[in-house]
Amino acid sequence: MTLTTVLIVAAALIGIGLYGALSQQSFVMLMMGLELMLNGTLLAAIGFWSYGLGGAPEGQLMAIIVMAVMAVDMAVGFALIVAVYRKRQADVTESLTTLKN
Amino acid sequence: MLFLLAIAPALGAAITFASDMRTRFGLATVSSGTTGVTLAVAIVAAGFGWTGAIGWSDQLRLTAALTPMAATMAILVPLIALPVLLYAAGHESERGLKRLIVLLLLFVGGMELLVVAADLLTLLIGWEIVGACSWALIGHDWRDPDNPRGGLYAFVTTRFGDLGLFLAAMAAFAGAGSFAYADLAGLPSPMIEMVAFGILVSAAAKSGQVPFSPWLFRAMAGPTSVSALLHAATMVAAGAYVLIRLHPVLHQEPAFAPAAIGIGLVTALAGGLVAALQPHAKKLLAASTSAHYGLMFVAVGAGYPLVALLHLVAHAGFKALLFLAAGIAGEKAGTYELDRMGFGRALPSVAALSALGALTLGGVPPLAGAWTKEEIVAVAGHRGLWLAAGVMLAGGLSAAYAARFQLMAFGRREAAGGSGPGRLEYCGVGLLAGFSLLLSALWYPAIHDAVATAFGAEIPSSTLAELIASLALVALGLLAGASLARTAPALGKVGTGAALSDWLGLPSAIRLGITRPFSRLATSAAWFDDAVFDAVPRLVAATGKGIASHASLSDTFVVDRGVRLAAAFGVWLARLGDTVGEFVTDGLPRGTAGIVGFGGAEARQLQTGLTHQYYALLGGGAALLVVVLIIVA
Amino acid sequence: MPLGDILPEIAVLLTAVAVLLAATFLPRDRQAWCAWLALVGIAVSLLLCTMQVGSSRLTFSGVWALDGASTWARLMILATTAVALGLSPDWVKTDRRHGEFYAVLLFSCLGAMALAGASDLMQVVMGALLSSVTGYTLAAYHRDWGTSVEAGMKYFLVGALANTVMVTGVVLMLGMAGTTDFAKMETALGAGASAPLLMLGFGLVVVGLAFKLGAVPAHAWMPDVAEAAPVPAAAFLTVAPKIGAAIALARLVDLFPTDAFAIRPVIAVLSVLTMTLGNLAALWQDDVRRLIGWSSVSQSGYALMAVTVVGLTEQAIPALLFFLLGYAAANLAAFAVVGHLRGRTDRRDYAGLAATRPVAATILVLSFLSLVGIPPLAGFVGKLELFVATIEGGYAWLAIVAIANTVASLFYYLRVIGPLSFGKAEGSQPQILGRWSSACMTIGGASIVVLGLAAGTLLALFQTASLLPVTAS
Amino acid sequence: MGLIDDAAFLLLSTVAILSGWRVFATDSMVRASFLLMMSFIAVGLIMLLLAAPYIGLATVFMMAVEMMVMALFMVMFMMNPAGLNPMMMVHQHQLAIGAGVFAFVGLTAAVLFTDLPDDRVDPGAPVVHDLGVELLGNSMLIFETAGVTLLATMVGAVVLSSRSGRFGAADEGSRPPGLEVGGEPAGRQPVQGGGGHHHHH
Amino acid sequence: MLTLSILIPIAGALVLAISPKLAEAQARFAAIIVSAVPLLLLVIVWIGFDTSPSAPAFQSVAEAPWIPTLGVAWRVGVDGIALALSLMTALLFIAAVTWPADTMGRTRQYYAWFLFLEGVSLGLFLTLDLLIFYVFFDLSLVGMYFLIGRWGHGDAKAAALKFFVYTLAGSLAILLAIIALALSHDPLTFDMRTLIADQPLSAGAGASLVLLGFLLGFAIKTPLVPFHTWLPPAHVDAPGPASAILAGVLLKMGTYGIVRIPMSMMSETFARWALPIGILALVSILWGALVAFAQKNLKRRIAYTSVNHMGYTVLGIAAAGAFTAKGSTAARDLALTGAVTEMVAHGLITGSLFLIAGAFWQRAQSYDLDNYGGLARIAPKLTAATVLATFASFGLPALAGFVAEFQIFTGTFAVYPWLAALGLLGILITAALFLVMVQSLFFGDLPPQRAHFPDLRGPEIWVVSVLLFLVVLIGIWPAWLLDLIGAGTRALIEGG
Repeated sequence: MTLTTVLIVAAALIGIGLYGALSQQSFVMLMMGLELMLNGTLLAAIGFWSYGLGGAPEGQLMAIIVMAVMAVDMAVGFALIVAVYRKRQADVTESLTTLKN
Repeated sequence: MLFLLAIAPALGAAITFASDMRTRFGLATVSSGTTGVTLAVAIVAAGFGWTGAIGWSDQLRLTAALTPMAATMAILVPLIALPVLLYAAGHESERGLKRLIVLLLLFVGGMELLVVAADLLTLLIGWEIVGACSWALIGHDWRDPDNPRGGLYAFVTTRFGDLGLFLAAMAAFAGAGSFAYADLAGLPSPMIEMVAFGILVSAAAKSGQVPFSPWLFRAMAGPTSVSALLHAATMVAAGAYVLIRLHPVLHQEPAFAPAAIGIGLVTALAGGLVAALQPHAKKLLAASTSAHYGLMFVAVGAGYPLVALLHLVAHAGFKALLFLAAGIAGEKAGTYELDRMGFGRALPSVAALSALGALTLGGVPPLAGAWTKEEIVAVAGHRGLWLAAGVMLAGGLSAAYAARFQLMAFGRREAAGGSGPGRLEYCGVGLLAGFSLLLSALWYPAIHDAVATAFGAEIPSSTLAELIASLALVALGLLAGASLARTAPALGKVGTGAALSDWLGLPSAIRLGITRPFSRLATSAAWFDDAVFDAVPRLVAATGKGIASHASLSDTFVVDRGVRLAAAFGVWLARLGDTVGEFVTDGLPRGTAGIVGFGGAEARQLQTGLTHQYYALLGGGAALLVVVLIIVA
Repeated sequence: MPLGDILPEIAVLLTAVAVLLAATFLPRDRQAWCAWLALVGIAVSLLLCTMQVGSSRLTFSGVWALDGASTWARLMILATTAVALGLSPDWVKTDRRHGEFYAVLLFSCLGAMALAGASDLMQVVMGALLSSVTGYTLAAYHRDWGTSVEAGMKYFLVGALANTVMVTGVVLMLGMAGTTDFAKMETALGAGASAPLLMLGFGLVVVGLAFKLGAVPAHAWMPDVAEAAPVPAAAFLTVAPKIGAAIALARLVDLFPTDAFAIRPVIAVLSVLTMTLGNLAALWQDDVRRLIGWSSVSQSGYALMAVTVVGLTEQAIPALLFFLLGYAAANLAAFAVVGHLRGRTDRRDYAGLAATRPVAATILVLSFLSLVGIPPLAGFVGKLELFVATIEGGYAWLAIVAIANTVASLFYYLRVIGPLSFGKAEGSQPQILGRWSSACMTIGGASIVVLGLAAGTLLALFQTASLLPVTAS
Repeated sequence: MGLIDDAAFLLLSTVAILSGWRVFATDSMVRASFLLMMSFIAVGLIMLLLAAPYIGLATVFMMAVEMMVMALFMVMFMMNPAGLNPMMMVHQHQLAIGAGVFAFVGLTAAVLFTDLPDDRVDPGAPVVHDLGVELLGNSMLIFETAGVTLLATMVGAVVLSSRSGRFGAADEGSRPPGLEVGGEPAGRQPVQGGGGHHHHH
Repeated sequence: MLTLSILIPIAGALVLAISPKLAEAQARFAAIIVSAVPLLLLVIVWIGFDTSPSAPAFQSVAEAPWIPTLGVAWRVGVDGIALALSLMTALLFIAAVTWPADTMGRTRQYYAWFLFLEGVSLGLFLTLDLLIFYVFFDLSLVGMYFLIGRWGHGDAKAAALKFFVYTLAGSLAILLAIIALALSHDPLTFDMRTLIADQPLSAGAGASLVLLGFLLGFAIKTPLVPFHTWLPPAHVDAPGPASAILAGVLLKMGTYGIVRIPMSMMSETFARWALPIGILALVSILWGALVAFAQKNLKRRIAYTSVNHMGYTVLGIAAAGAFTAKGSTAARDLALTGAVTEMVAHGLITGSLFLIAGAFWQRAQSYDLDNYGGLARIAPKLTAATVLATFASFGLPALAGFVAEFQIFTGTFAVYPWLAALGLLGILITAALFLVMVQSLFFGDLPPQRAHFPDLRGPEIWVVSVLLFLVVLIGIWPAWLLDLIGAGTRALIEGG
């Protein structure tokens, strides 16, 4: 368990998350991809904190911020999903193509 | 002060224009008054040695001065103009008569300016004013589109010649920093050639020398009085005059003499031939004008400007006379075709006056024209026998067409009928005849010696052999002319004769070689301008107009444009091989426009409305950015 | 805790809370009062912010920069918010809960202000996040209008990814530089170490800020929001976050020494891509709001020109500030006109407007010409400053590209101006929204002209505007 | 200690990655969200290993709650009642795989090529206390901003998602003003007037 | 005084634009009065202008700060060149405003735009600040864009758009060059006098690039071939008075710009590039004439002759700027004086020609030469005016064009003999093409549909008479003008 390995694991999570974000049609699944990316980021933050920053509290704070981003994204994301679904009965990105060009 | 000489006729013109005078008599009064005043001013100016100067700026100064020869010319112009204007007032159609008179007066003014000029700038101003007036005068009866076309032809041809004068002025300034005649003396080498040949070219153009001669024919579209003035004392005379005036300068350039002699002799012979063949009374006279100015060129080239001047004076008298007579005949016949004339019975007095002119033209002693022509033979003889022979031959031709003109126009073919010319016309013709007759006094040695002394120049005497040979040729010419008039009245109307009579085919050569190619060039240029230079904005606009879908975009831009470009390229190559470079360089903006318009359509396609593609874009962009950043760092 | 240093923000926050409460308790027909309340709050905040002009220090342990750039940017954001607020009541009055609209607008304003003043990467993240979540809400506020929710959703999706990317970048930078505090980072970066992971982190942060800025590659939301969000929200969202993000990005770029890191060329390329894409996409646009959206993308590209030369020339910050100011004025005026004309947006519908609604037409023309950069309007001075800065900073080629883009942009603005001025109106006189939109429109139009003519005074002020922690050398 | 830690890390990271991958390989949303939760919990446990007790636990709890909400959401709103039907909806799959792999490889490469800092946390350090000091001290402003953000998020989320408000249906009339008073608003509209359609296999 | 002559028309335009109660006739009358004010003021300046060699180059100078941080200020002042051009401009605007026009029911706006354009154009000639120069340069595009687009005919919108986009590209190139030039001076300043005195950018590739920027911009505006294609449509579709202003005033901005900026402020670099510029000018002369010759459309024909004439101007400028090359000071002075005289002369002559062309459109809605003929019968005044104007245009002596062109050619010949000699062909071709035009309009048979073609009348006669009177006056006695212009060129040539 070194910083390198932790970061590689984080990289793997980010990679998978990105895959999900890019490949999923459903808004919800797409958001899961984003969450997974943030998950990796969270891991990286703590990894750095633990191995590279000598425990500087900024590392922990960073992790909290990552969590805040997750939470905020989730909350507003779901709200929007609800709104879109109610108005457009749409739950996948392909359903929203009025605005283009 | 001397500029008054030019201003006086212009002022007269302005007064006439401003007044509402319309009657023939009134116009005759005004015009004769104006020319009379001009004449008086000229005499006074010559007597008192007036000069003039107007400063435009530090570098541009208009100056005027009279040398004895210039003074002669300054007097000659109103002297000839006076009878011609009287005639015009009496003869020409009443419609637009006032305009005609005004323009003729302006014409005289321009000519006077040209005559008194003592620097190239002033000369050029007068020179071009004369040209512009000739345009307006030739096209005087503009209702027939042929007339203004004739004016156009005349103007453009002579303006081409004017470029020579421009060039001369430019070279003078570059070499001497001044335009004054006085400063031209010591010009360095490339400049003096440009001055000499520039002036020669413009003189040749004005005087209707080969290859510019055809414009004189087209100038015949103008009224008779215009032709008379044009040929005798103004426009055409200006060419020869300027050579005479600037002879001291021009002779610095050794190549000038052969060039002037060559042009003059060729024109004299060709003009004579053309005149001998011409079926059109005025064109016959016009060709003869070219020929006689050719003789003057020979004289100047040979180094005897005074001889040339004297011939100019003599020519002015008889040529104006003949034109006016021809005008009367033409008026009666309703045409200028010689074979439709023959008014010896109908207009006996005119015929008699005309005969005087024709004999002078033919060079029959003891008339003035004969003496001046023999003088030219003599000066040519100084240059070489062949030249003298050439001049003699020209004299023979002159005699031939003079005889032909007189016999056909005023032979006794038809009975009298209709009215004769009016008083004013008689007045004009008579005055001119008197003038011509008066000049015959030059035959008296005392008189011509006095003239020579007055001008401070030498008048060579011709050898007896030359005189005999020359007169023999004149006699032969007269006979030939007479016989032609009898046996071949329709000469020059059909076939080779017709082709030759139109300046030996020179006009069609000009048309085929210059006018038409130029007009084609202009059309191609206009096409090119629209099609290629304008490609940038047009394509942008075109894309905007009709092209919605991507497919049609590529179709129009790539396929259609390709075809169009290829076709355009072919045409262009065929027409103007030498400007291919421009085409290629212009492909760039054209292509740019295409790409921009294209890009506009394409860029919007990026915005698909599909979020996951935005994600791809964002991801890809981020990846690219990061990779570049890492690599660059 | 130096609360005094964030008094303007506190004022906005308190107002937002008050508006929120008022929206809950006020009867439906009085909800518009919330707008006036919000305006009062903004006015107070503007006043407080004005009092900060001239200060140049870091506060809150280096998290918050009270420098010229921040102060002026926040003033602009507040003014933008005020205009958006003025446009709002008439626009959203059919909405049963429009009271909250103003509150969200105020929160969003707060987010943009946080970005502008942030002097710590974590604060940048928080500012971006606050600005984003409120932005999504604003864009999707017309819940009964299909395209509005679509725009909000798309805004959210792009934003969520961009914010995720940015957070990742911040984590990496934190790990490599050991801090997120700009002042400390500057020292760390001054050493000149350019580890791949650090650059990676920086790149990701740039992408995150590009989202707020509406720049490539995260620009996709801008035209959608401009077209479909409520017009006041569109006006606000195309302007305010951009101001904040531009300042934040400039601050970040400024940390890097000018010689050791080749990041400025990369920003320059981003600038080129952004302006070119924006202009090209706008070229054949027939929907005026969308056209403004794309033009906003291209304007972000111009703004990035100034960011490119930050640290290379003293003119960079004045140029950025004035350009943003001019852009804000023109864009707000344009949206105000659109709003005033009740959202009229088809290019062809504008035909003959010069005859039927001369004032609105004049202001729209003025704002478009200002966006092109026609003197003596505000946009011209902005662009002039940009050109001066880029040429002085050694990026003359960037200025040339910008010029080519400006020419292209004129084309599409004229595609609106042409029919508007020369076309024949069809149908009756266009109906308008109300007096408040008219006032906003007039203020916008006047400010375009006045800012241009009074540029000297403002530029003299901007000239002294510092950018902490590094002051332009 | 080291060995156990390493083994635990290996195990947990395997779980985190595998379950993360399975999120997108399962055909039920509910399952997907539980898998995601698993991944989070694994990461949280790794954090505990990394001596970040507070953050680790916070992650575990927060994510547990969040995933519950997510699962609930899917049951409540989505087209897939109960969220239990098999489903698999992907687009630009190849590209997405490529992007994922690229991101992983790229990040890994960057990590490997970077001279990583080495400054371990003191195992005995009062890390939670430090965090508290940081939050209420140096980074006070950040923390406050986060608070405001959460407040704003709540407001926004409520506005957007609430079905009814004080004055009846919450979204009634929530649309742009008409181009003419009382008329339809200007601009493009969804082709089917708002109807989306579902992409079932 | 100068400031007032800029601001009064602009203020007048504003007032006109926002006073809805004004009747058409009142608006027109007011516009005429306001447009005349600058001429009055400028004549006063002229009276006080000292043309003696010891006088300062720029006179009536005034200054007020605008953007001090950039060294930008409202600076006005005139030398002989600027004063001559601004006098011509002011006069031409009165003519254009007085010319009776079809205002399509929007009279106030029409005259407002004209007044606006007048202020802007005068501003360009009167300012001594590079940036203000650019401001007015750009604003002139805006004014003309609206005039063409709103009151033009045919495909006016497209023509206006093309005009605006094309020339804006040029003006932005100028802006960049201006900035680069100003930045090269330490401290940063846009003061023309300082930049002329200090010649901050004297050598190197950078200087050439800056010069290129200026030249590109001015070549588009002038326009020189091959940047001229915006001109014909803009002219054809513009209303007559707008065309007159476009040709008479706006084109001069390009040539004036070349003289005022690159030639004065970076004379060394300009001298190095003088020959290519001269060649470009020669190409414009010949190409403009050639293409004009083939045009069947009256206005297009005149438009292309503008390309030709501006070619003369640029040729003269190029020769005047080639100071390190051969050629005496006197010759270069002559060339520059000629170039400036050509600007004034062309303004008056082509201004009249376009006004006349506008009269044709108003009467018969056609510019096609084939649709006309024999008009001399029923419109003698029109005929006389046109003939005089065309003669002046192709450089007939005793008319203004000759004075200008003669000086240009003579001056240029001493520097670049070949360019001048070849350029002479231009005056031949233009003569031919104008005479053909006159011929097909006025001579020959009158087409029946033109039987009721009215002659010039009322204000038209006055306007054309005044313009053509000046053309004749300059042709016969140009000393007053050359003295004024010479004061400017002398300072430039001998000072440089």
